[in-house]
Amino acid sequence: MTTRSEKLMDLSTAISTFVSDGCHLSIGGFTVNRNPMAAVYEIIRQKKRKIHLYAHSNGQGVDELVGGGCVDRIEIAYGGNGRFAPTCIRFKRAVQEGSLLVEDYSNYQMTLRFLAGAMGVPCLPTRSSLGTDIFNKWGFSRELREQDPKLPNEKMVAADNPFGGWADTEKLVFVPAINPDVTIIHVQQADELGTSQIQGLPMADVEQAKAAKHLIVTCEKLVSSHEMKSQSDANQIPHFCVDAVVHVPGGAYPTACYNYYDYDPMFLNDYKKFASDDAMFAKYLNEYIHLVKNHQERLDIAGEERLAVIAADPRTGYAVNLDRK
Amino acid sequence: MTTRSEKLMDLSTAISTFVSDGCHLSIGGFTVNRNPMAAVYEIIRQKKRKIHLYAHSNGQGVDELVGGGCVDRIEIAYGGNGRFAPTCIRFKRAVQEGSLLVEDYSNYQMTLRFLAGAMGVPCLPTRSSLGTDIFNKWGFSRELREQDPKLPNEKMVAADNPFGGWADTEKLVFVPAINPDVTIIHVQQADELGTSQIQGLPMADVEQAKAAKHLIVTCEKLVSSHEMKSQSDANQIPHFCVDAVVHVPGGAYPTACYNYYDYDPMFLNDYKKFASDDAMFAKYLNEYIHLVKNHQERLDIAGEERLAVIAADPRTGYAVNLDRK
Amino acid sequence: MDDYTLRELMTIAAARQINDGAIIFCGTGISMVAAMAAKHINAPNSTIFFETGAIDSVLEELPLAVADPRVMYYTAVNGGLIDSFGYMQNRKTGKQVVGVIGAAQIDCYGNLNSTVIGDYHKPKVRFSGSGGACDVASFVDNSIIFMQHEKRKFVNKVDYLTSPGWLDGGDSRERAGLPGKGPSKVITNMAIMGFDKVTRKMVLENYYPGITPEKILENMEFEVDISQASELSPPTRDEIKILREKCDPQGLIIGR
Amino acid sequence: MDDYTLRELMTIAAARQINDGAIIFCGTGISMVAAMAAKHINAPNSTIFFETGAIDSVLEELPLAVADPRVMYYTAVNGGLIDSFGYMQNRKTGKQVVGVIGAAQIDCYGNLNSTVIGDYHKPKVRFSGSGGACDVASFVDNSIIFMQHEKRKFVNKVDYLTSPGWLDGGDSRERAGLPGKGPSKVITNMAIMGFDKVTRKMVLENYYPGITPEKILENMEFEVDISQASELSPPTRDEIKILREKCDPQGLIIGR
Repeated sequence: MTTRSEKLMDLSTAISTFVSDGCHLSIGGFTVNRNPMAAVYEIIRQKKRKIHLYAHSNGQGVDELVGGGCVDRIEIAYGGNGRFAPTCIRFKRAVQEGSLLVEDYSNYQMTLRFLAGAMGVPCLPTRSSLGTDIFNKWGFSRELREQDPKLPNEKMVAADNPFGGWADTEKLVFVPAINPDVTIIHVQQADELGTSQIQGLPMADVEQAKAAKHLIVTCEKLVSSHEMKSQSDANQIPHFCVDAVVHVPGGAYPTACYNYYDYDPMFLNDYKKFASDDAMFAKYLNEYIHLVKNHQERLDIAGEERLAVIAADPRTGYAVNLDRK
Repeated sequence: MTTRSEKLMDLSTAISTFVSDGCHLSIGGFTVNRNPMAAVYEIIRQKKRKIHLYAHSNGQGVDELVGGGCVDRIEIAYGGNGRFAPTCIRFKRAVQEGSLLVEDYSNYQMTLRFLAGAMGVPCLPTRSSLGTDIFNKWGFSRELREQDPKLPNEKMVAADNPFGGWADTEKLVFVPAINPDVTIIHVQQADELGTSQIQGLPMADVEQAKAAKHLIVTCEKLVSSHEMKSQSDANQIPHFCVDAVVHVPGGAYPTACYNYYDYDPMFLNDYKKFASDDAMFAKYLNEYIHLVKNHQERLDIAGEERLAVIAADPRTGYAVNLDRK
Repeated sequence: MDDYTLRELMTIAAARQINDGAIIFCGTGISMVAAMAAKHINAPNSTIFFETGAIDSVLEELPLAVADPRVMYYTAVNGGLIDSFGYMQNRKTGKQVVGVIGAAQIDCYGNLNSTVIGDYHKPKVRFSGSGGACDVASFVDNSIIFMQHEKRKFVNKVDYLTSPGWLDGGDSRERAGLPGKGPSKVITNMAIMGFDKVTRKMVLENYYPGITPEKILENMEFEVDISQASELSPPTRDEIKILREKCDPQGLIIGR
Repeated sequence: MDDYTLRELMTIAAARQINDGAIIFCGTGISMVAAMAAKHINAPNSTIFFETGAIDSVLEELPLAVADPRVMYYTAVNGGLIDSFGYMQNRKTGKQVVGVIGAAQIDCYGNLNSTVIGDYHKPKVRFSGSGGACDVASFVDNSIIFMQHEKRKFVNKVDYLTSPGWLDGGDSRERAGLPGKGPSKVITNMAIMGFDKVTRKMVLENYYPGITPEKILENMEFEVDISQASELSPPTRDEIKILREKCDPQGLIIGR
């Protein structure tokens, strides 16, 4: 039994407790939105290595973890960051250099895999990807799969519909469950016990959260359990799924957190420059991450003025008329 | 393309348009809560016959449809109504008399079957029911299944885990998708286009709704699309899933509708008496349903005073200190 | 403490089985009162949840069904059935769930029938059916069964096996491919029964004050080992007070 | 109407393909602008949705990614990925969905590559990967593909088949077990292409004003039938005005 005082912790403790070298890690968020960036930076700062990463279409978080040298293997559907990086730059570079092993799935398949983990079944069926290289080509060799008990022996398996042609379906693709050692998500609000509320799109964060053996939640706002329980219908994750609650305002910056702040287009354009050059990127890692103590210091680099520019409009949940060129 | 004016209709039109003799019908709600009772009464009033019914743990709605003579076959997990009827009375009688054919599944299996329908896959896997009669015994014969193309040829199928022993699982039970001809649910609020919001527990209504070929939504409150879109996070069903929107305040009565009214314990106790005697039940059907024009007249029978007693407390969503003996 | 009913004692007996911090699945009726009693008495940090999707309901008033609006108020999360059954199976919460279920018939391996008496197609009596009980009994490692102690209920063979217990005993349950373990305890209005670690047959563990092992055997079709049984300690004044005043003040389930 | 770019025309050309009342799935970039243009011009009752779970977003401002907070505001429902891909497959909405997707390479059967150029394990160029495009291309009956018309993009064989088109042509797609139909149209900065009903090979349907069929062929590795092709009508003043003023006033995607 975990009591409340054991769950509420600082980010450094949460990462050092639950994220270890070589662990299987899943991070929430999607491209420019609600990536658990404070946690990503702390993982880089703590120099975690050889991580096996899972995401569906996470952009900025994946790219920084890869760029930070933390990731050896990744299972993913999409490594891009919208208009800011149609393909994530450090990700692209690492794959082309051969330093990052990728297993490709589709977005729905990754989501089904997290859902399978959350449901406690070994796999779920779909009809996506039949006849494609996503189905036919494997990023991880059979040898690698057989060596690592955390990986299924097959990338996916096609089989006949167990009900004959029922529901106009002859063939199904089964995708294997993901059960990460730890999932990290960033949410708008949580209480000390861990009950969490995502505002706007939850994407697949809820499935990722419930699939994990351990769950770290970072939140914009730490509220009382009374307040959370007065908004039952708006909450998605109950406290018993959560191991660590960390209060990190701005914890998704430079990605967006609906109702709190927009993504920072100025920084994302800067990042594109930094990431495109090895020397500049080394400098970036040092100045923006390693020499920075915590996420508040990272926000201080952005500066109050920039944070004010990207602050969410209360009507829309994003920064209206933000210059995003 | 269905435009707004075509979707908003009265209950009588919605039922006569989408519910036909012999159709496969699914109704939402759970035991004493949010059964689409106004629609159930209208189906009885329109003397629909030979319905193939699907529910997971629907209580009052199932029992009245069965008692009303509308149902020939049912696939269900639980035919009970909490303390008011540990086993639904007309359901029990119909099964014992041999006038109702039942196919038994578990609650999770029924829910997975609706989810499979909503996801467009022929089946989903679980490990529930291995070694039980739910798995081994069939309510519908193979002949019946082969005659009706709307039914899968097997009740369920056990098979080896396609990924060997991955995720500590050797065997899986696949349960077949349900794709009802029509699903009917009752919700707290909807707009003219059909976008719907359930408050409190959605149970499996959302899966039932999305699995159907046609969907009728009855609602307590008809609100503007502007109001619905201003509460995006609270809505579950988008307009394009909906065929008919019917404004029926009190539409779940005598079952509860969270935030609006509680179940009516006095009526549910009366119903128990009516249902336990064939002559009394015939009289009940006549006086409470057939001789009543619409749901407002049914509510008039209950009377203002009783409705005031069960009105929801705004703090709790149910009637505090209601006498429920 | 003399002034208590066997129904009250059976509720308290079940509550005592629940460890603090447990995630308690409960159904309608007495199992719900037992879960509430556990939370009020010996397991304050446990969480009650329902198959309907309500997690950590405050239960200011006793719900009369798992879809009663009373389960929806002041919850941590109002989810759906898919979510609830997921919590019983996933890596993080699956092993922590305690299921509390009941039935019309039970056999010596804790297999339950909640579906029919007689032939499935021409039943003498039709019951509600499984609901979520088959799922809970399939998935969780720790389930507690409530039964009325009557000969027609403790039978050699259940007419319909709705919820899996230890199936045919020994390792038959595991061989069938079920994920969780068979039932831990059967709690009746006369006794607490457990299951032998090897044969998985029911054994008498505790008989209630005033009830003899012999009387218990008279009320069962099958024999159970009574050699290790001892008398259960009666409920304390506090336990009864909490049960009556906090869990079911109207006596809706416990009676009075 | 003379003052327009080919990028604008290609956006309008795609918008014109969308029937009123359609449920439009769109991705990032130009496909999003095309969907917005369709809704503003010829398909006011259509619904735009995103794989991220946003349904019927108002899009007061142009999102730069499908997870941009701009897609979350004033939607009918904010769901999740599981919901979104479900809408493409279920009985009620599956057949109504139009998918608008893009890629780095395309072959004559409309198979797409968004993953790598070169060998998968030692790629010359790594791209983002499928995202939801493989799923959309697998599930829906009507998909529209956006491509830049370049020889290195219209190739004899895609280096990696990320999103299924008509596979090897004929009935090969159906035989593979895929549920939806192959692509309907390929829309480029020079032309609109369709697919032969029997062979499922790409054919030229329309070339843009000022572009000859010959120029189109020069920009493709494979041959297409140009015998039935005609010139596309230029965009109207209204179409361009709406595109510039309502869909992408900052020129974030369309440029200027």
